[in-house]
Amino acid sequence: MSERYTITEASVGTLLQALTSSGQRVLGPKLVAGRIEIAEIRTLADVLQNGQSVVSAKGVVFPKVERLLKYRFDGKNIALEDVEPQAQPTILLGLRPCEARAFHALDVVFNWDSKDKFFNTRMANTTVVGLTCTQADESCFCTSLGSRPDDTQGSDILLSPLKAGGFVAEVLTDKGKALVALAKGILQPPPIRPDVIPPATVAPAFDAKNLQQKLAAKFDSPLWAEQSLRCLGCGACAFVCPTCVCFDIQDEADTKQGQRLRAWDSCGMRIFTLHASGHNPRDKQSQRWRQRVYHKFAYYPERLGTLGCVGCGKCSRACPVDMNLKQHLAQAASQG
Amino acid sequence: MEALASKAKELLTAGTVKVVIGYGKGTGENRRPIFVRAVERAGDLVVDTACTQNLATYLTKAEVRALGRMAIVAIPSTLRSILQLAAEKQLREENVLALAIVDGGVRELATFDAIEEAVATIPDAIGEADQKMIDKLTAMSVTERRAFWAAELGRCVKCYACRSSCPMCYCERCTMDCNRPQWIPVASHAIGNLEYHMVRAMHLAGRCVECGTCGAACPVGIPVHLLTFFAEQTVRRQFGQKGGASAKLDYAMSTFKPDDKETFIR
Amino acid sequence: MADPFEPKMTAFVCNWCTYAGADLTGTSRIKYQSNVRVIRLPCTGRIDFMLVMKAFSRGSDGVIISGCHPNDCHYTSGNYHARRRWMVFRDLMDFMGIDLRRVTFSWVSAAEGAKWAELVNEATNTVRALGPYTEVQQLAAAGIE
Amino acid sequence: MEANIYKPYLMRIATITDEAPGVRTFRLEFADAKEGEAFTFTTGQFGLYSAFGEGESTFCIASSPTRKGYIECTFRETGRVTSSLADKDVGDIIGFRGPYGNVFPLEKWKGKNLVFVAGGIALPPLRSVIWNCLDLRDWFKDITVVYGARGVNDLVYKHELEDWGKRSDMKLVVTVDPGGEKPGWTGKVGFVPHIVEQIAPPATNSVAIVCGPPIMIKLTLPVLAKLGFGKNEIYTTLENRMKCGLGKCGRCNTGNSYVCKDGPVYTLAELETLPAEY
Repeated sequence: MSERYTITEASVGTLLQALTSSGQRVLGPKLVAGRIEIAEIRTLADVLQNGQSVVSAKGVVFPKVERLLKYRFDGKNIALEDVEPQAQPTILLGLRPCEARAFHALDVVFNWDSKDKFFNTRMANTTVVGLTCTQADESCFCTSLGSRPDDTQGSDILLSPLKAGGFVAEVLTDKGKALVALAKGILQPPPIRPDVIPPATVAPAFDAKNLQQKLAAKFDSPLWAEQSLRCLGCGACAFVCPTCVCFDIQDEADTKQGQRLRAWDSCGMRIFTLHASGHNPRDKQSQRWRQRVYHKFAYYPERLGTLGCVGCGKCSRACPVDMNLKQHLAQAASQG
Repeated sequence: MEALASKAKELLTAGTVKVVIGYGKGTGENRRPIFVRAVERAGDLVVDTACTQNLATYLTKAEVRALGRMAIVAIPSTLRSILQLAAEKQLREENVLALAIVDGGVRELATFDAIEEAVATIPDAIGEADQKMIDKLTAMSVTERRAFWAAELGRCVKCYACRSSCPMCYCERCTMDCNRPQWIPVASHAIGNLEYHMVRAMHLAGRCVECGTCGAACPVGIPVHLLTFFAEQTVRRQFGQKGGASAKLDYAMSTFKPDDKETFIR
Repeated sequence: MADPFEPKMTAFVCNWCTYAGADLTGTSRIKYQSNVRVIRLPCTGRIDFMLVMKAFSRGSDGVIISGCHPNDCHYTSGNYHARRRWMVFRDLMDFMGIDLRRVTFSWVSAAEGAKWAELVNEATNTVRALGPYTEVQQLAAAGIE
Repeated sequence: MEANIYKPYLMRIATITDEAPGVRTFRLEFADAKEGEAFTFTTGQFGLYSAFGEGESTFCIASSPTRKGYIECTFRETGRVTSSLADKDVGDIIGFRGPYGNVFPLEKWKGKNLVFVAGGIALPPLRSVIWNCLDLRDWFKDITVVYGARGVNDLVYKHELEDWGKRSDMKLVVTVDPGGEKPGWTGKVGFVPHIVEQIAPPATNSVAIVCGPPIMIKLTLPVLAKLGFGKNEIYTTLENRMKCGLGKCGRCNTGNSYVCKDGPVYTLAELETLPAEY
């Protein structure tokens, strides 16, 4: 049974101070110049109760550009230098429950076979304090994937806002407990009947299991070409996505030294699968769009036992041509 | 809106075009590109002030062109794009027909000359806010400008939405995707982003139709369109030529005049 | 005491005029500052702003770009094309925050050995007074975790 | 401290052989002999070879695991990494990560006839397994190799082809496309699928291993089917683009399969369960 506490509005500031002075970085969804970004949280006012950040928080554990290796050229020889990820202890405060669940989808890829120390080191240094969603929009579809706006999965602590201000904190993991230990004296026992703001209502648009079954017979359907006719083939959807994990590895060097970098990549881009010979296994945008859908909703569950999507809807909001994933999936699930 | 629907119906019924590229209802209040191929879907076409994306991007897409002759719902910048694409030999008159949205009505423009005439009557000033921002930036010190762009481009994730949404970025193989040598770094670190956006702006100087679709496409809200606007204005100021004015103009950056006047070469 | 700052200058010059001009400077035994590294290209028409960016990000403090005078291009019009391109990319670089005081443009013919010496000296003095150009170099290391 | 799975071995180029225009073979020895002693691989596997400063590129290990102390790779100069590799000299250091991927099931093939069919630059992956089988010759019954290239100049491993041609314990058929022959050419002229049909290797108690350009594979498979090879008796090896080789970067993903983990070796039966995205 998880522990529960109450945290008042006034004590959030004290808590933030305690965390910062313990050397931890506190990040979370925050309004910056009219956009919601994952940015440093300094005061209670920074904690944004509703709305989704444009880009997900995955960069904390899987940065958009990260160094994997360094080397020096020394005549004919090469001196390799291993790289240790510099992972600052980080609290993700007020993360939406959908995003909190997304770390699992990253974890299964980075660790299903060999272990990726870069991801693992950063993940080990990250504590997730989720915040129940009390508002959703037309791009949200967590409930279609078997989750809900107050899902505890993936959070070390889940906060639920109280009508009277402040939060109920549900401590879910050891990392959560460690965090609570830092906040001794700040937390109070939970109210007997916590009067929380009700979680957002997100009407399910389809059923993920049913979708997966439908996909099995739909690979050659004209649906994918139809849906993707307006797709521009950019990577906006993949780069804002909290679960998209595909990456590129690039060398950058001068005559003396070099480094091997990992950078986000997207299966929606033409050159993703393009061979040097000119052959491209997924030459058409419709094939690439289909890959994106199948990878997340068919291949992930078949292979890794989890969905490659959390229903946060960031891709739909970021798409320059309004490719709404929820609608497209509902369409795929409802047909034949 | 009804005028547009009936025009689309007429064109599709007569077989004049096979597809009408236009705007339809999207998520919430959004408008999204739609491709009307059946007469009974003509009613899906929407025209209102939310229709701001330049749809000319689709005119060079193989999947769309494969549908057959195209009609395109055109806002002023779309008309300019058509002319610029024509000038760059990317579009033939017989491939496209513009349905220009002017004064709340629809005007069918079937020839490049007709489009050119129409474009000449449309004021081509960029938005007031954008001009103000460019002026503000030009008034800054170079150090301030550097700091401004470092902060803005710091958010860039190199999703290439700006490139993909641009009607003039039709190259089959973009220089960003060429790696022998890897001239511009692939990764979206600071220098990779700066060089990418500099190259993009430079490649659009003299070709940009100032639609601002790239800036609108940016998921993280970087005003990348200011870069191409500025480059375009630089060309206009110095060479008196602007992108998207005519289907017959040479690209300003691939030509020269012996008496081009500069002030900085010693 | 630290050594006084000596700028690294990179010069992109065309093969036919400025490179020959610089050669003449040497054979005429005209002394000029040794800070400059000369990179010879077939024609100024080849000189892209990315060369300038690469020079800065790899440690140059200043850049000199020079070729044939108008009407003297070995390839008839390479320098005219180059001039047009410079007229645009110079403004764009400035707009994006690159310090133009560190980029010197010039026409130096094969006969202008003295002008080359003068040009290098002046550009080098200007950049020496400005100090090291670290801004682009810093960018080259930023944004990697 | 966890190991860095992206850290390559350093390999010294021991020899360079020019095989065909733009095609080279490197023999690579471990710069650190201790690493070399601990290193093992099985035929069919591949690796990521790096030209430092340019990046990594994926090729099979073209040598046989029965030959110890080195590995070989054969590549065509095509992209950024391979052009840089082509500029290397003997003694230069390159990187190698691997071995990755699945293997040819030699144990399963014991007591059977083997038919290898290769086209062009696709002989290298089969060369590893061919040598491996020749080195374990008594495991198998008849061994037939059909190899074709566009022209005589494009044939790789010319010296080995000569040796194989002289061997009495295997049958080698080399062919070039019509128009690719040269005066004095004693091999066959014709496309690989036709030649396979012509020589009609027996399908009973046999396996076929096919590797080549997509068009060759596409046209050879029906021929083998006609000859009576079952879908579980036909093997091929895929070459999707890869970045990590570890089942993470997503590039080689085809259907629910990662070519880098579940492949590169597939039977035709397995291949038919995947979308044709390779």
